[in-house]
Amino acid sequence: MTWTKLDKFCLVAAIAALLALIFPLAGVDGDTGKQVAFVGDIPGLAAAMALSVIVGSAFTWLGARSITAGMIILAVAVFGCWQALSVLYDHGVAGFAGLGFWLFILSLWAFVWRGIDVIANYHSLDRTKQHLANFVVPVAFGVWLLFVWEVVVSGFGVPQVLLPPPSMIGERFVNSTDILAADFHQTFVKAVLSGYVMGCGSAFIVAIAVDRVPFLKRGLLPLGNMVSALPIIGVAPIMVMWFGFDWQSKAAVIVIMTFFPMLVNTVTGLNAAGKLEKDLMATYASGYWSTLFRLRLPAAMPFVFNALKINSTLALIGAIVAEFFGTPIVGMGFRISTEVGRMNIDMVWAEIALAALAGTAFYGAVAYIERKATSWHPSFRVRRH
Amino acid sequence: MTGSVRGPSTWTRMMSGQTGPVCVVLIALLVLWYVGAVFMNAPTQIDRYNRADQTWTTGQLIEDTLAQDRPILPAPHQVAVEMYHTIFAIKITSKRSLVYHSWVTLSSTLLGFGIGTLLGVLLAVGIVHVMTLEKSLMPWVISSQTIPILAIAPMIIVVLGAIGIKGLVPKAVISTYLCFFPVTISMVKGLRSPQVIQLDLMRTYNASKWQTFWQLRLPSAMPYLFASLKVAIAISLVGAIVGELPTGAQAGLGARLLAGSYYGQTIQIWSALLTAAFVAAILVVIVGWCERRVLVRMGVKS
Amino acid sequence: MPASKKAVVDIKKLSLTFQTADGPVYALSDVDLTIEEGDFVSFIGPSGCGKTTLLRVIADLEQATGGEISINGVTPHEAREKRAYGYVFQAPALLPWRSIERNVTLPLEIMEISKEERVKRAQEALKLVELNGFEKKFPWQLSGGMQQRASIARALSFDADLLLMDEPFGALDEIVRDHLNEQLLKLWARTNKTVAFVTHSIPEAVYLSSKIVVMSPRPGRIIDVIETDFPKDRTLDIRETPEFLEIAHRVREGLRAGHSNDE
Amino acid sequence: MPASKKAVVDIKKLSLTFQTADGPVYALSDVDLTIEEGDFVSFIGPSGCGKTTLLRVIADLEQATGGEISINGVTPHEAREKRAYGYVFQAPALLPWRSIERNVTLPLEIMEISKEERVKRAQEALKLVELNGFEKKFPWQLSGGMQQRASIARALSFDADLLLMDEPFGALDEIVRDHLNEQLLKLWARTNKTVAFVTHSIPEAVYLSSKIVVMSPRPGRIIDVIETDFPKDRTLDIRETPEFLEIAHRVREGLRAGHSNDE
Amino acid sequence: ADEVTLQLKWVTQAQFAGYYVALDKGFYEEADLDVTINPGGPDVAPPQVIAGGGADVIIDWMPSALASREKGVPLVNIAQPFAKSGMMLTCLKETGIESPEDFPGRTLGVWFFGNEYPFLSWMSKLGIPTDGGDNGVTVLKQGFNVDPLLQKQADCVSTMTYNEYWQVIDAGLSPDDLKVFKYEDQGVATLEDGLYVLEDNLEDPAFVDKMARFVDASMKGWMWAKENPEDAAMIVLDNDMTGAQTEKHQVRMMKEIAKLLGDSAVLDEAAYQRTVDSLLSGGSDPVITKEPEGAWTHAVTDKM
Ligand SMILES: Nc1ncnc2c1ncn2[C@@H]1O[C@H](COP(=O)(O)OP(=O)(O)OP(=O)(O)O)[C@@H](O)[C@H]1O
Ligand SMILES: Nc1ncnc2c1ncn2[C@@H]1O[C@H](COP(=O)(O)OP(=O)(O)OP(=O)(O)O)[C@@H](O)[C@H]1O
Ligand SMILES: Cc1ncc(C[n+]2csc(CCO)c2C)c(N)n1
Ligand SMILES: [Mg+2]
Ligand SMILES: [Mg+2]
Repeated sequence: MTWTKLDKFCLVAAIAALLALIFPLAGVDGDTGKQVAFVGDIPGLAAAMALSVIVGSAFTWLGARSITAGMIILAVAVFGCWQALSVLYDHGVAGFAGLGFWLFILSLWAFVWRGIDVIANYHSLDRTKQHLANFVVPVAFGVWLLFVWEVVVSGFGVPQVLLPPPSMIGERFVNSTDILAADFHQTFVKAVLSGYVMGCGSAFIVAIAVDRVPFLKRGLLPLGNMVSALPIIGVAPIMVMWFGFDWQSKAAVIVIMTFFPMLVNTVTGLNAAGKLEKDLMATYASGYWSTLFRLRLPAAMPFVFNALKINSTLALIGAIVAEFFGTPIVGMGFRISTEVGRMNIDMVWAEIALAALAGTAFYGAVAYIERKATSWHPSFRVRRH
Repeated sequence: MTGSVRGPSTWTRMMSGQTGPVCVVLIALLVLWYVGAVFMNAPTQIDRYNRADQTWTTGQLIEDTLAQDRPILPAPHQVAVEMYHTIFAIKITSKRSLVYHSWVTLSSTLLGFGIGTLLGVLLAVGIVHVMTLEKSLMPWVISSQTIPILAIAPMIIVVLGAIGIKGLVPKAVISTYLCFFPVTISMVKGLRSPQVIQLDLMRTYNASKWQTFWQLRLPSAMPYLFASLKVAIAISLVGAIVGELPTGAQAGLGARLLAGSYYGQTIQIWSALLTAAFVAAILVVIVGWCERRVLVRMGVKS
Repeated sequence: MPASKKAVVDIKKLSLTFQTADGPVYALSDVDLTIEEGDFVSFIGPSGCGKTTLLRVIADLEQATGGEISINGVTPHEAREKRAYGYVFQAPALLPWRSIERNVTLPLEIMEISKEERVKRAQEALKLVELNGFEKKFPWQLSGGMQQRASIARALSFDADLLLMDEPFGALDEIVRDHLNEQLLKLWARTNKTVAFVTHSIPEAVYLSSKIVVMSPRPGRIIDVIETDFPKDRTLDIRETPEFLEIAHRVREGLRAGHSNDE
Repeated sequence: MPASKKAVVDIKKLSLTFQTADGPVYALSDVDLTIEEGDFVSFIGPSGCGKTTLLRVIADLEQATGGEISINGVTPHEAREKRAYGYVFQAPALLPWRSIERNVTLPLEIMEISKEERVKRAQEALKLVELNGFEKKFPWQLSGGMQQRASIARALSFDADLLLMDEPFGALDEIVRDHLNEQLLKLWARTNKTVAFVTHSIPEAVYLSSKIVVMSPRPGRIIDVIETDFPKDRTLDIRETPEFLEIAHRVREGLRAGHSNDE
Repeated sequence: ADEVTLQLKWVTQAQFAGYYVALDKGFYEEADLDVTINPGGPDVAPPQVIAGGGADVIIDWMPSALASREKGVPLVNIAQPFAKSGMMLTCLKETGIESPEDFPGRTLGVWFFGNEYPFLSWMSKLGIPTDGGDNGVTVLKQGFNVDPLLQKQADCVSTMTYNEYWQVIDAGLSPDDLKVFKYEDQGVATLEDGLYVLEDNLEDPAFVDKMARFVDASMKGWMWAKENPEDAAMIVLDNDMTGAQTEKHQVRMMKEIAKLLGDSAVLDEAAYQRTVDSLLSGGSDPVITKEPEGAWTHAVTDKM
């Protein structure tokens, strides 16, 4: 077998794990002047490292292509991650992690990447299996990112007021569900949804009007592009000044933010119908509305959905930022800006996590509807290359 | 000119282009703005009359609403005067010059835009070529944008400051974060835009991945790239401005905006805002110009 | 030519110039042509000579820049508003979000014909082009030839008196093509429709037409109009007759002359 | 068949099934075929019968799901890596941002051939398809037929021993088509290339080939292989020979049989 | 020279004139110090900055500093140039608010971001809930300016004697139109603008010495500024990078600030205890939960 055929990731994993056994696990405690921990004293970790060396070298030669190999590798990685966390917190390595520890993390990284790689390239005709694989890959990747965050923050002893570890954020999240729920209701349900519907809806209607009047199209669109480049930070305080402290001013900011992407996309979409198709409708002497509903709006749908997707993330961000400029004392943006000042950074991150979850779910919902509504579009057909 | 007018008149020609309609719409907006200014400023003005036990006429009211010191909505001419003073009537090295502040913002905008574009393109290349990256990274790229970066910008500044990175770079980092996303998304689309038949063609030549990339994927992606660059440059300006807010009293359009709102000086806010919009427009126009140059070189139908 | 017959399309000194960035493109010049009721006129000529353009002028999809044209005595614009013709484009032009059946019923929907009637007519038209069974499929699930057939069915579904067909059978294999030729002839014989038909195939032109118009390369001019007098209910056998071969020869010569003109 | 001739393409019991959301599509089934060095093989069959698919399998653009195939004794994949063939697609597939000349030199660039050589070869290939003078034009400035010719020139430019051509002349008018047929024959006679050629035109298939493969509708099977023995330097006149007409008749019958099988 | 980085609590304005004067007049240089002053802003939390190593010494309000100390940032007060609080609640007379008894049912604007602690202790001392119920007050997170009052979105807003109050006046209201409640007068004053460092650093005598020189030079700056308010304001203006401040406003601010300054930088233990008691008395949700230990030291001021 030649060098090039060796599985490089597994090789890296094996070598890094081997070196991890040799190099010091942790540094010296500044106060006591003693070495914090030795690999030899922690059987679980030693086992995990040894296992990594064995499995890594085995798959270096065997090659890790099958789904079972991927599963085994991921299982080893999970065990390793668990041991690494336990070393950090149960053996006092947090804040003192040394070269050996980081080498082991590198080894785990190589394993995780190889495992994810295998599953990502998994093809099955069984739809549920394929869906499961497609779901596992990003989740595993995300969990890995969280793990790295946790380990880096704890390992280097980063102050909590700068960046708390995810475990702490998770704990705060679970313990503050009532506050989070109230904030979510204020920001998302009241401000985001209403602003989103008003902004996208009005832009859609204006787009159809603009499309009918070419003069407006030529006059409004270039300005529209300029307005969408306006920094909303500047607009937000003005909206608070005009529409008051409650959700209405946030909805207004969202309307401004979402209006122009929707307008521009819809107008573009209304012109997306091919010349040939328009000619076809002309041969039927089809009227304006008939052509609009039968040809131009369906052809515009991919563009409309594009705007809806962009706006779904913009809307949440807009609401949160607008809350920096004045709110009643509830809401996600309010909480974020207040809790920073109170040094409750874990609460800040819990809100950020909530925002990310809500935003992703919102985006996902729109994308799902898009898939259902425009399944005819070429981008949803099977790609072969 | 005498005799018959040949071809369309100047008026119709102007109106069928873009400048004419834009001007008309602008004028309409201006009128609306004036009307809005009168209506929004009237209550405080009337309050003021009442407090001073002063009688007033409608004409006087209109005049006064358009000349308030701290109007709720400043009149266009007030903003214009302020902009004239801070742009043209003052040395550009002065701290009161908007040109100076624009430059401060612009430098971090451009740095962030550069890094963001590079990052965006690299990510897209990775995602298009490596299935694992597509499946694992792509969902997170989308999720990353649902994090209100604007809300954690102050913390980013502090964290970067803690590891000794100060000045231009933290602001550019925020720009980068905002502007890599549209670039990645469109580039992924663009790099995938070659038709199956074109990819098959390259396969029949047994072209390598890199050859296919340079000869086929990248040229096909050009229109997508430029469309996203226009969004990215505007958004990276927003990022730079956001980055300037937490650093409070330091220079830049963001600092101007903040100082304006801190002291309730709406005229200053609006002129900073309009300047930002102009800078954004100019940047977008420059990108558009580059786009045309590139596309012409690529032989695309004008 | 008996003067009694009604002129469906009447073209006099028609010319059309496209203004493009590289200067004007003379697509048609000085075209004179009369198509009478019940005629089957084929247009044949080198690629880019203006056949499509001529059909588009008749259909009011393009404005002539000179000369006169009338359809059933009115302008093309009025004719279009009266839905005087069915048009089959060179490409299928199916709407990707509609199933095959709903693509075929599209014109009927626009003309506000009742639902049952629509479905009935679509069934008939699809049967004619042998696409029954594919009603619920979407365009991209069909091969190119099938798509083209669907677009023919769509034009037939609403029974216009004038059919404008731009290379409708280009993407089809010979057998299907022969079959559709036959079907088209039958339809023509039965209904006394007027057909204007663009093709690249000389045998097809000769087989189908009552009149063959040979065009020269750009600027498209008519260089020969050949009348045939095969009966309307002709069969494929006539292709072996000397008369057929002679006409085919004449068309070929015309075309060749045009080509050499060109170079 | 003299056993001495080298088999360029050797296909045994080949079958290919597409897995689609609506269930499997059987595109090819049980195809046996040998193409020998210097053969000119035409594939003819109804639309959607798998001609393109078969060519794509030979070119390693599609993986067979059963059976065996070898090109020059190696797998299609290896053959592709050796750049053993030139492929002309059904559509022109020109890169819109390259001038015609640079489109033609694209494969040469990828094969890292020197600049002068590239230009020289492009000149020759463009001359062959009568596109000299259009080197600096961009694809959209050419009519569909001219684009197709440019794509043929591109495939010819790098002088592969095996040519795979998928309906290369579909979009051309008869005169140009005849001309290109002649050119292709000349090239073939001169160079001893092996050609696999898909067409819908029976006369074209008979005129060009040394072997005609007639295919049946889906799932594509070979229903007849007809060998012709016209000389390599045949001219257009042979079309009037009874031998020609007889072969054409046999092909037509084969096609017809396939069609009736279908329904 | 020894390097010192000072993180301000807010943007460059006369509130921090003493430091800018000391820098400008070379007092720091004389003390062999190389001082960098970093302005703050609405979203800059000085405790976070110092915890991240971005500053050696910060200016903060004591409630916020003590709360941060409980959250694990070991801040220690080393000097307290401001003896009095400048916080107040400014109400429109026309709303009919005469005394704190009138608050229930009203809408009050409050600054958050760690600045809300004095208000919260005041309200809990008054026994007024802040949850927006009928017998409580509705609290708004007030933005950067006094617009909510001018536009009658709130009945009262928080103001500083030296800053926002004058913005209200500049907006055309006269002092007669307003009813102000100074925290000092209400007996709920807490210590503002003190200098804080990290506890660990104080173990290093060199650092203590450096801080002693720094506080000393700063106080010199303050005294100079108190004497020359106009010139001090101009120095502040010179250091304002946004170019947004006006001379009139800064001179006025300097004069108001002068009234808050103490005679020395030494922390008054009684005032400290008052602040702590007020914060501890926060009812169900006190700002700090237990008596802080080691949150201040005279080590620095003693060395001056
Ligand atoms: N919109 C247009 N602008 C400019 N030139 C055009 C336009 N449409 C067609 N032409 C030119 O007019 C000429 C006639 O085109 P037309 O499509 O009518 O040809 P055709 O006879 O239908 O050819 P084919 O057999 O290839 O379909 C061509 O040379 C074409 O390039
Ligand atoms: N990627 C694919 N997925 C599913 N089915 C396919 C795919 N490609 C081709 N087919 C089907 O396989 C069959 C053969 O297609 P192919 O393109 O080979 O036909 P063809 O003989 O070339 O037809 P034509 O003469 O119309 O070009 C068709 O029925 C087609 O619908
Ligand atoms: C968001 C925000 N927070 C606080 C203040 C008030 N403020 C003005 S000066 C000052 C004192 C700083 O030492 C404070 C707290 C504000 N206006 N906006
Ligand atoms: Mg045409
Ligand atoms: Mg095919």
